[in-house]
Amino acid sequence: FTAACGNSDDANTNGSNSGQQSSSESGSSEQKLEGEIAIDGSSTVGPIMEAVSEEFAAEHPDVKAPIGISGTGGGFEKFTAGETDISNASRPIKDEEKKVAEENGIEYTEFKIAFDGLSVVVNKENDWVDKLTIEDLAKIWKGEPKKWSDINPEWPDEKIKYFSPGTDSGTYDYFDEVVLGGEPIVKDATLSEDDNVLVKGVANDKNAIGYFGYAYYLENKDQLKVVPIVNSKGEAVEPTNETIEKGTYEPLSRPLFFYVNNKSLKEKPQVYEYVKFALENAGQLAEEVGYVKLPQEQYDEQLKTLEGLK
Amino acid sequence: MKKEQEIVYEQNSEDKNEKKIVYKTNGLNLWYGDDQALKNIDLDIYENEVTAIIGPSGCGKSTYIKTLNRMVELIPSVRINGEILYRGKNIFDKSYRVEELRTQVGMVFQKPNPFPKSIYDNIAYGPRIHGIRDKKILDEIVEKSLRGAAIWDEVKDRLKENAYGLSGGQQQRLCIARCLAIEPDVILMDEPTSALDPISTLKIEELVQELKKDYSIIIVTHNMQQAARISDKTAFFLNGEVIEFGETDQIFSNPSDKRTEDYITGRFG
Amino acid sequence: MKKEQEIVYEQNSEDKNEKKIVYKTNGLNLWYGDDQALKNIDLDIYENEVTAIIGPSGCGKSTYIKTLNRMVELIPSVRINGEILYRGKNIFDKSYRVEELRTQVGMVFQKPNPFPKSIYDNIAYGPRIHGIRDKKILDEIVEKSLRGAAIWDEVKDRLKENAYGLSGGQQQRLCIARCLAIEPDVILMDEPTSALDPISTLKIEELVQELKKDYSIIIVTHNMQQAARISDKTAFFLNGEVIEFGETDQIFSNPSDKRTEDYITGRFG
Amino acid sequence: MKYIDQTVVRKMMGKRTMKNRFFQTLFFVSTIFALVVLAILLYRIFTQGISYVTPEFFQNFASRRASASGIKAALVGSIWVMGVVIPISLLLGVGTAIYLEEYAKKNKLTNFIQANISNLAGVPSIVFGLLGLTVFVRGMDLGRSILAGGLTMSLLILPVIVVAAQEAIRSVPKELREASYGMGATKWQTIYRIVLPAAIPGILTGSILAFSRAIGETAPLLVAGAFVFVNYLPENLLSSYTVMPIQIYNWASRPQAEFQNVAAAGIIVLFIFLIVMNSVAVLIRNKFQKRY
Amino acid sequence: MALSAGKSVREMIKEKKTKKSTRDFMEKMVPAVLFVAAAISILTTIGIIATLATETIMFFSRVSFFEFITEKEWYPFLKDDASYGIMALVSGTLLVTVIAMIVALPVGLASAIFLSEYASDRTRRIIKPILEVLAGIPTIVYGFFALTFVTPLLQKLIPDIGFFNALSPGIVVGIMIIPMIASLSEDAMSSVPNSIREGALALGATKFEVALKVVLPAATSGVVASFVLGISRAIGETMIVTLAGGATPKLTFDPTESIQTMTAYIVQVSTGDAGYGTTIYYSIYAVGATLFVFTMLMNLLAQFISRRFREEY
Ligand SMILES: Nc1ncnc2c1ncn2[C@@H]1O[C@H](COP(=O)(O)OP(=O)(O)OP(=O)(O)O)[C@@H](O)[C@H]1O
Ligand SMILES: Nc1ncnc2c1ncn2[C@@H]1O[C@H](COP(=O)(O)OP(=O)(O)OP(=O)(O)O)[C@@H](O)[C@H]1O
Ligand SMILES: [Mg+2]
Ligand SMILES: [Mg+2]
Ligand SMILES: O=P([O-])([O-])[O-]
Repeated sequence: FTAACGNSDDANTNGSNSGQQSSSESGSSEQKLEGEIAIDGSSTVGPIMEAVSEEFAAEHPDVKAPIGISGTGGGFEKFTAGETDISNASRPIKDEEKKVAEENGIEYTEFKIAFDGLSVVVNKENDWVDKLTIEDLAKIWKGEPKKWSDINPEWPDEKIKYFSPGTDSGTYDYFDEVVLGGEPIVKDATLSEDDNVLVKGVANDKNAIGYFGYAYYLENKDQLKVVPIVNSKGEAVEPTNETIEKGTYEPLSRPLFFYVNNKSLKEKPQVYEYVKFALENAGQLAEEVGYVKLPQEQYDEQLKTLEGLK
Repeated sequence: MKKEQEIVYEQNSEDKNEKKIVYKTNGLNLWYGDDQALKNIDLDIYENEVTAIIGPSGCGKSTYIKTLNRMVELIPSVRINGEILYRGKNIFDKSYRVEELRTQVGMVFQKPNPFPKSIYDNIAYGPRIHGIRDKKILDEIVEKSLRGAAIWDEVKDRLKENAYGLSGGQQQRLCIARCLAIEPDVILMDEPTSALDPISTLKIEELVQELKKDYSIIIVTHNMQQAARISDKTAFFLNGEVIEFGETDQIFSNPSDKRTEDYITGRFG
Repeated sequence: MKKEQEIVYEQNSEDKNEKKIVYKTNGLNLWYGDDQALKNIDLDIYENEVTAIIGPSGCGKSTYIKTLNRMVELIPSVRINGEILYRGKNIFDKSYRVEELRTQVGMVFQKPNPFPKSIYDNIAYGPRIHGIRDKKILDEIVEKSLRGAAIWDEVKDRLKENAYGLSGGQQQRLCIARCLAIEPDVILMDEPTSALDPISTLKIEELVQELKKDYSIIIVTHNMQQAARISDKTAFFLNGEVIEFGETDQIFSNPSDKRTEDYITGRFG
Repeated sequence: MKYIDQTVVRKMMGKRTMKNRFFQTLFFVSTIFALVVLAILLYRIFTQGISYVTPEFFQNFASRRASASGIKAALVGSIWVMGVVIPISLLLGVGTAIYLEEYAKKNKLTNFIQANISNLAGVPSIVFGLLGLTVFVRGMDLGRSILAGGLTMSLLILPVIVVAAQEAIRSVPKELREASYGMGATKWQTIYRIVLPAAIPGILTGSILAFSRAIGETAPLLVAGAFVFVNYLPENLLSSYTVMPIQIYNWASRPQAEFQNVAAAGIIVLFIFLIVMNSVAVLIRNKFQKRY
Repeated sequence: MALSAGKSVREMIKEKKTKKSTRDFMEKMVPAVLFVAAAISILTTIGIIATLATETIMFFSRVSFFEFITEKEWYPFLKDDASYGIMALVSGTLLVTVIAMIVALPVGLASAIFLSEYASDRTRRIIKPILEVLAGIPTIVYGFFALTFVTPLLQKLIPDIGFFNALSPGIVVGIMIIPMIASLSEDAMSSVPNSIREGALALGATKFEVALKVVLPAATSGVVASFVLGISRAIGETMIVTLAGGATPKLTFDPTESIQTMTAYIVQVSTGDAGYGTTIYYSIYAVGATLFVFTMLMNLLAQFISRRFREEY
């Protein structure tokens, strides 16, 4: 496990810490854990949880923690019906969903697990955009299709090509809420369910602009130009692990969640252990798969909350 | 229904000293859709005799013998009324099992129709479906049947080969052998030798003579000589009707109907 | 190749006062896989004559006439050597168009094989593929061909119906009509009357006599009487070989080979 | 009087044989077209993924690290699912086909059933996923198990098998049936011993197409409860599972470029699986294939 | 007559008759069992119709049916004025299906004719299974193929074409269903009896004429069945259109534009974020029901064609 952490430098110390932690943990709790944990939900959070399950299995080989990906909505549908123990979510639970949970007598606890920084990118050859405000973004993405020169007269008189995640994804939802205030996205936008496709689209068109999860930008850094976003304090900030973790890259960084059924926590020791393990290791594992860890205090705090649910 | 059966028994007792009736057809009508192919047929088939059915093409010969084992019912548009008594029982009765009828009444078709199986399996098919599984008995049945149909020598070395590799004539003899394998009571033959050479034909004809000791045979043929040679009784069909039925000798030497005479002497048309 | 052609021409000139040779078969061998079905066949077919081919079942009669229009090549395992000259040209030549050969050489098969189309379309198929589109001419051809095959009266009111509704005999006559519709030079017939009643048979036989004025006809038959009645020359096949070939009269009255005699008189087996 | 002018016929012959040759070439090219596409697809996938198809790839479970990722759980999961799909869809499909062709009266109801089945073939696979979720996972309380997934998939491919089997049964020559009935065989004996053997090639063609589809489908199983990440092997029909196309999809949508290659490796394994499965069916089909 | 067993076959058969009760039992059982099999496909249909119907009714309690079929825009994700005009999705589906048919029907049928009428037995036995592999390629693979191979190729030929368009997935869906059409049609043509072919060849017909005018008409029912299956699959295809077609519902018949099909919409929502019980959630069932109606209409048409042109042998 320790060897696996060699990938990312600043996670290294953290990783070996948690490694020791958990091994001492499993040493102390003598009884062998077994049974299944039902996990489903967001495709965005999925990769983090997969990493958690992978490492968890190394310590508790008899626990089965498969992960399903039904999307945040689909995950909550199962979760609020009591079919799953843990539901991954790229947004907080909605009122309608809360109501269903209540009707079914499901009590749950929300945990944050990591940050995703929505990255706004343009083509490598784009030499005119060096930063954008939220207002700029709104202007670009709202209403009728525009030319670059409509935003700033100094910019080229060329049509903007838009690339956005599909309208039913958590990423779109967040962007829509924060940037467009719930208004519809420009009609010309090319929508795709697959962020890799968006990367290709932006990388191949000089007049393109797009946005998607931080991980996809990180992996394709050399093909894309990321646009610093002006935050509420008026600073133009580029998404990096640090700016996202510290919260200076805002408002485009969003928290990722998972929800746990309280009854499962009480009645299934494997679920409790799993959640504990997740909170202890999520930060480092999240960075390995391309997300950003929360500040350590937040994990500690949540671990305390967990303690109280036992 | 009951009444008919009584009549048969009566008849049987009347004919006490004569041969028994195997098939008794009373007022049989048959339609394909709206076209009537058989019209009010009355005909008695006697045990241990060869009955030939002759008549021009399209007159309903095939239709009639296919009715005798109810194969004709496989054509959905067919409608039948009247009755056929086989050994005293109406074959159109609800309670009559058509499979049993067809086990007792074998059939050889106009076009050879072997199964796409080996020669051996073609012959063994009948015994097998009737529950005979013993390999040794099957072997015996296969050899006996193939010999019976005068084809054993030609195929004995290739019993495991597919029957479709045989020539037309060989295929037809195979089909005859297949029919013999379940030792039926009656054998219906629809121009069984029309695809055979004279030698095989002769053999089959001899076989027919041989078989009639134990079986009753109904044979459709276009060959007047054949009908005259091998049959005891002859029925002449025309346009779905039985024009004349009687002793073969009498039919051929002294037909009572002008049309029969015309047909037999080839003056017909 | 060239040499052979010369020979033919020579022969032609020799026979100046006699009939022309249509088909000349030289040293033809044919195998199905490893089984030899034809062995070193030499045979001449003359123009405007009827040549009958007789022999026991499985002796290669069908195989031989299927070779004459190269239909036999449809069976993948077939290997051929030797040559067949049709009107002086080797039909196995690379440059020889098999479709052209088959347009000039019509064929009627042992089992009737109508197309699953209407009676009319069955007949019109040949003329149509050869480019005749004119409805009036097609109508005429259809009528003439059906009349020629002695089936017109039976089907004239149901020309639009599917040919599969016909009886076996009717189907076969339809196939003959279909073949006549393209007015071939040679007609190959593989037991064309084996499914026919005597009247139709007689008509077909008369037709054959009629047709031979213009066409050359090769007919496979199991019926000795038929061969004797209608053919000018007869070839007797046995086990893939031509045992005897000559004038029909001579073959039937005074065969030179013992085996031919045995076969013809039915003593064979 | 002559209607057919041989000189005209001969003149046209050239054109006709040309036409024949032209179309023969065209038909051949069409056939090749599909093969060329297949070749391009294979080439692209193989060059991308072949170096990742190592023994470890078969021994490892999925991992967050591309280099340590393997297809073990998905491969075994696919085998289990097909183990349910093949017998169930064959029995149901061929059974339905026999019933419709041989037993059912040709009436409105049969027509209705027939129309339904053809319709089912066009229902998008994801709708079957929803059905499977409602009926098998929840209704019959099978949970997110191999059995529930296999049953869902069986229903999805059922129409293809039924339609193909019906066509195959229908094209068995009538003479063969007559011969069998003529021996006193019962209906079922005739079907079982004569009709079915003759129909096997056609049935198998439909089945090959159907099973191939079942192996490659992603969406319905995702909806009907397959997992995406599984790091253990199924133990019985009620175990949770994942299948190859889901695993491949998961890899392909990862941001890391290396995972694209792992996805390609997964596709290669899926191909091999497909080819092995099809070969068995093709061998059986060739054995039974005969022209009448 | 007696065999070594000391009995004649007839006697043996009579004897076995006592056992025939099992045979009779089979005769009664088999149709019952088979009926159950057939019933399952009915139940499946009922299940699907029920699933679709109940949720579709929920949908139409919120969105008027009239709007559904007359509105030209499909914007279900707009918070305030969402519009549900199915025509926008229908046009996408039709566009992709028609393009797929233009590719698959001629190529598939041509391949079938080649394999059944021209190719040697050996060639057929080799090529057919290879073609069938094409049918088993996971649709995501086709999706990426469309996106990364066909689209760039098209962009070279048609510079104006969008990154997402209907043409590319249409072509690839067509390629995907070629084997289905080729293979099933080939089966249908192969089962036309050889004697019929011989009849035509003996008249001097070329192979092409035999194939076109004799074999094909005789195989109509099988060929049409293969078309129906293929087209149904094209209509129901999801991943290819999801990946390469874009996600912009649009009432257009221009194949170079980005579109969304009905199926792609269903995938988008069912793997996405929409909460259970929302109008968007119910809308996928309404779209599913529309698809169902579509395939049903096509099947009825096919049945009609099949009955009209069938030439029975
Ligand atoms: N399946 C069928 N559908 C409709 N009509 C049929 C069918 N079979 C036969 N017929 C018609 O019924 C009549 C009798 O046919 P059948 O086959 O019994 O004649 P046949 O006497 O056996 O003739 P052949 O000697 O030519 O075999 C014919 O007019 C024929 O066209
Ligand atoms: N397709 C084939 N494959 C292998 N062997 C064949 C094939 N067709 C025929 N034969 C064999 O070739 C030989 C000659 O057959 P052919 O059909 O020419 O006989 P025939 O003289 O026409 O017989 P019949 O009078 O019974 O029609 C037979 O032994 C037959 O078994
Ligand atoms: Mg008849
Ligand atoms: Mg022959
Ligand atoms: O799967 P989502 O994260 O887009 O809900």
